[in-house]
Amino acid sequence: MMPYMEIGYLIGSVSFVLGLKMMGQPDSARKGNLVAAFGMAVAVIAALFFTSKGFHVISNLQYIVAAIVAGTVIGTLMAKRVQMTAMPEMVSLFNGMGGLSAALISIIEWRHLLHTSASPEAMDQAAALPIGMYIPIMAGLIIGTISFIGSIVAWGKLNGKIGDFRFPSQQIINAVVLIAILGVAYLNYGEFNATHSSLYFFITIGLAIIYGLLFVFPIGGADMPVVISLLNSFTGVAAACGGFLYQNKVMLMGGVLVGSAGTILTVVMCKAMNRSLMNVLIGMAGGNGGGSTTSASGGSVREVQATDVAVMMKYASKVIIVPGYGLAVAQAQHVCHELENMLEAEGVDVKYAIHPVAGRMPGHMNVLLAESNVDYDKLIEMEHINPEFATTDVVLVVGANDVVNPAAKTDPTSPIYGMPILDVDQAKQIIVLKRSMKAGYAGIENELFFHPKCGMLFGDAKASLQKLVNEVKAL
Amino acid sequence: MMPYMEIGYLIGSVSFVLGLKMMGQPDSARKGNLVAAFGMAVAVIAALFFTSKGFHVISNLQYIVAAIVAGTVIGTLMAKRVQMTAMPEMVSLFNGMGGLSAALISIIEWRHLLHTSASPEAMDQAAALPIGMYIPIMAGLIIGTISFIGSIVAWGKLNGKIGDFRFPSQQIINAVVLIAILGVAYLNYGEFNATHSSLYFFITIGLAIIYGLLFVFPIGGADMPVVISLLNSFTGVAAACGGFLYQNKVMLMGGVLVGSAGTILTVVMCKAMNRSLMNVLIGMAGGNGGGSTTSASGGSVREVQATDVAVMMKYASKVIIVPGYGLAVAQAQHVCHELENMLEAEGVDVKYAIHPVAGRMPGHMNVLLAESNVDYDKLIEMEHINPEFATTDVVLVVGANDVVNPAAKTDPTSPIYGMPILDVDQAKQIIVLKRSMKAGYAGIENELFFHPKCGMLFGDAKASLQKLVNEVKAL
Amino acid sequence: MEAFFQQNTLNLIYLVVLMIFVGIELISHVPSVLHTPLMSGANAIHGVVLIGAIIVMGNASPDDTLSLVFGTLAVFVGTLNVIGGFVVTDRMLEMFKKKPKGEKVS
Amino acid sequence: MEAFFQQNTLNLIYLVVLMIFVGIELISHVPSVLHTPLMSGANAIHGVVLIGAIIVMGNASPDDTLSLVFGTLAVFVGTLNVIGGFVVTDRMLEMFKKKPKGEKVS
Ligand SMILES: NC(=O)c1ccc[n+]([C@@H]2O[C@H](COP(=O)([O-])OP(=O)(O)OC[C@H]3O[C@@H](n4cnc5c(N)ncnc54)[C@H](OP(=O)(O)O)[C@@H]3O)[C@@H](O)[C@H]2O)c1
Ligand SMILES: NC(=O)c1ccc[n+]([C@@H]2O[C@H](COP(=O)([O-])OP(=O)(O)OC[C@H]3O[C@@H](n4cnc5c(N)ncnc54)[C@H](OP(=O)(O)O)[C@@H]3O)[C@@H](O)[C@H]2O)c1
Repeated sequence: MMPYMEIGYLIGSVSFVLGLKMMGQPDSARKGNLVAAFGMAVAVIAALFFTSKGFHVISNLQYIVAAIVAGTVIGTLMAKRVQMTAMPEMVSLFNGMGGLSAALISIIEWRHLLHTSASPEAMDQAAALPIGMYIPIMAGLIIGTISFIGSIVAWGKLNGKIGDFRFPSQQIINAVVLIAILGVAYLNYGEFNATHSSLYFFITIGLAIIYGLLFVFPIGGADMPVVISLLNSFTGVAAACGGFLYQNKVMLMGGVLVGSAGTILTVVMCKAMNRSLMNVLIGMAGGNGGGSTTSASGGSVREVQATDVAVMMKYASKVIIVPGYGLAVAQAQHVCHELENMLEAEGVDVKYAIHPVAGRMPGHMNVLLAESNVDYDKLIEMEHINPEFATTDVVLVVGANDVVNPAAKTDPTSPIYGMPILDVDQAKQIIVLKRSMKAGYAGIENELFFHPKCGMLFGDAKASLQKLVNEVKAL
Repeated sequence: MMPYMEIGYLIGSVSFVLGLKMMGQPDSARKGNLVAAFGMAVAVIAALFFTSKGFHVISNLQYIVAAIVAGTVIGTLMAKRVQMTAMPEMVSLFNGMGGLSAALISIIEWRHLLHTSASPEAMDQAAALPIGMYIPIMAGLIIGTISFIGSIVAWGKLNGKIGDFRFPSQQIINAVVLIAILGVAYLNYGEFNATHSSLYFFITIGLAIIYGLLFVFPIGGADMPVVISLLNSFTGVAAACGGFLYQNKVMLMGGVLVGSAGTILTVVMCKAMNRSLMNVLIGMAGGNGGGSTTSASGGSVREVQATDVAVMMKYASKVIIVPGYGLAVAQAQHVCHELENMLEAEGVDVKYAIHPVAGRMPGHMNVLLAESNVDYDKLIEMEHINPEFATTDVVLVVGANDVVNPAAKTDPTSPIYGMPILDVDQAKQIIVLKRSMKAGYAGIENELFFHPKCGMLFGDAKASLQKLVNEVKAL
Repeated sequence: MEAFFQQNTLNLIYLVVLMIFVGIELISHVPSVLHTPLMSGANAIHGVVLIGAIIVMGNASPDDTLSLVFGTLAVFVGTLNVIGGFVVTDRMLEMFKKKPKGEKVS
Repeated sequence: MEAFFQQNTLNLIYLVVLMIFVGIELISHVPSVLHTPLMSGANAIHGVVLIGAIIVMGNASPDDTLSLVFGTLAVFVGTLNVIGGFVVTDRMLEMFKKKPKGEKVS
């Protein structure tokens, strides 16, 4: 006979790698996702209906199928329903589910281990707990739990249910908890005995939960994408533990793949906003500091009216819109697209300047604007658009702040110093749509707003854009 | 005890991957080579002194060590002695040695197989030849032999000992031979029997040798780098077969790694000179066709004197030297560097324009000029130098032809159409140093030589450059 | 330590090491707009833990209720991870479909 | 076919597949000036066949002359491949040492 199960797992593993590879190129990305999904399906079928011995329907199939069906239905609904802008939350939630699954597996396997070791014939050498199984079980438990709890907290933070919460010397406390976890897990092994060791076991779980909370609580909501990516790789490792436990290759491959890819991805993300992973983890995101209307260097802001801006733009020959986090908050992408169309109709050349880390997740602006059917060719990446500002009449900055903050170039002391920015100050006129003088994600003041060329149109982005649309119509 | 051997092999495998990765970046390339070498040393030691059972000196150590020592000494000498420009030959030769080694292993293992199967107790089920061993043995034998013979031929071609040699319908013949090999190998398996099957075995070897010859003979000498890279991956596969045979991971890893990396490398190389691997293999390199002194479009060439060129250059403010295959043939790199220095002394800004496939191997020009200690910063890659030609007074084309052939841009029918070239025709003056009007590697005429801006200084590159040096001195 | 180095464990170690390399190589050359979809895709892939949940269920004796309950739950949440993950990723990538080539993004 | 799919053979298949990926990924992003050194480096690596030659020698019974002769030869040429390969590569790469950064080449 042929080991169909093994082959199924092989196919699964390969399609994971292949899929992830394809996901790395814009053109094949979507297909890649399907490839990976296909591989997953094959692996699941292999697990359900085959053993290395050949065809054999797994026991308790009814429960399993029921759970899978339920999961499929609910999962699909959740994923389909979710708002584009709430995607990161979703990802975080699903990631947590994976962690939970890993933790549950470990718990069951642990009880299993107890019983087998407790069985009479094993009693005499009860202390001999197979470390080859113990390590993966505990590792899966701990990592899975942390990633579960962490993801839930991250999810809560992203949809605003949970706020940031810092406490003195958190690093030390976290470190202590981590060590405690390992210590207890070790005791649990040393003192192994079919009856009371379970106590240590539960302590381990408890500590893991606490660590999960402490780990994510202090981190600024804006850094969640990074954290999720990290927890993502955690879950990968947790799955890999299962792979070791069952000597199951597809779990191992998939888990490790995500573990390593996720870690790199986390690092790359941090680089893109030019923060160190360390800073992110110890929660050093500058929370929104209040702003003033006169700059350190004593300039003052010029407030403008929608009418003037409308005129300005209607008679401009080239307008560049710089979308930022505020556009997402205000859900102003549709009205923004409307404005763009009207200007185009007036013969104005309108483009969007996409900064790699505008918004709160990489590609946030692409996703957002694509949702309102903005033509993809109008979304220009930073390095390609920067040269064009010099020839631009009006730059409309919609809810963006840090990504247009000259301090990144001029002020070495600034937290965002070194981050590449959009050179909007090259343009003839700059109009900024935001609600107040408040700082952005980096929590720092923005000299640009005090620039003579720059006019502020205060108010919610959506409202302001709507005004502009009406004014342009009116003219 | 710990399975030191296994660990040694693991270290070996990992350092291979790591080493190759580092070799991919200019900065870490050299270290990477050392890392790989280190891994190899570890693996060899593991093989010599350990088994999965623990420490155990291998039998016949004296012979092995003797062979290793001899190989080390001779190998080092050969590698150290060889001329920079003869490196590809060397590589080819060493590659062949690897193939031979693989083939020899298979031969021995085969005899071994015969004896064990011939042994009385095995006699009754003599036909039951373990396919798990048979396949790797034969594969190793066939591939190893082909790669050995092929490499030797390639080596001979590169140092001119062997000329190209084409024969009608070679593809068909090659295909037939290949099929024959597989057929005989199959018979050899079917008819297995401790005594006479060896006949088929030897036929297989014979056919493999023939294939090796037929495979490389028709291919143009200039395409050898590509062929060597291909044979290189063959040897990798041959080594991998050994890995399967002995279930030895380090052999498997190393072999497969080279097998896949080598194949990709081959493809990439072909791309770089925009030829398809197919064309290369069926020997479609346009052999040097004779040239004429009047172009198809009826222009005629302008011959110039060293004196004039010397003046031109001495009073130029910017000179770009375009080295090509001819520079290598003439071994003119040193005198070329001398000329450069003199011009620099005169305050002329001198640079080298490096085309990715100038010469006969990628990086040929870098290697060549670096040998004569040209400052690395003066070697400018094509994409960076092309914009500079417009501001250049004199371009000195030294033994280059195809890489400056405008046909690649203008003439869709040309074999090199589509290959990126150096835009020398942007410069104020073009001087070409070559011996005749003969074509280059692609065997096609070069309109450039008939360009009004272009002057030809005929003669061996070294001689011509020497003249120029003297003239510049004289002035 | 010994136990750790059993033959088949060693095999797994090889796989792990190689897979780590693969993961790193695959990600290091990716345009930043694809970071989020990639994260989401990877997230779906580690849903492979579902296989483990299925195996657990397979081993659970029908009278061991607690294992069955936990196991079923594990399968359920595992499936959520897989399905949800892939669907969300697909929706994200849908956004990129209008792209003609690949330049602007990279 | 079955025999081909024995457990440990399967392990090797996993390794092979992954290694192929690694090889491809490693090479696809390499500047063209490094092609020749890379080829040469890879050439040295497949000298690992030397290990096989050593194993053969280890199994050869001291009275089986032919095996010994061939085996010794195999070890010898294998070593040539390894040593020669690495030394040549090193010499080639020596050429790149004067490079300050990595831009111009890529
Ligand atoms: N893209 C990523 O992967 C990622 C992930 C995490 C963090 N980040 C960071 O996030 C920042 C992104 O920069 P950004 O310029 O896009 O955003 P930002 O710097 O955070 O600024 C957003 C601005 O939008 C304004 N705003 C908020 N709600 C608004 C509304 N309803 N209507 C109008 N304006 C509104 C806010 O000012 P008011 O309150 O005065 O209105 C705020 O100053 C960067 O610092 C980046 O490093 C990025
Ligand atoms: N780099 C690679 O990896 C690689 C590998 C294989 C093939 N190729 C191909 O090789 C070609 C390289 O282009 P290329 O311009 O460097 O070389 P080329 O096109 O082959 O032209 C070389 C020229 O140098 C002249 N020459 C030869 N010996 C000379 C001497 N002693 N003194 C002066 N001139 C001499 C020859 O003309 P005379 O005979 O009239 O002197 C010939 O026209 C490309 O077509 C490329 O595709 C490249």
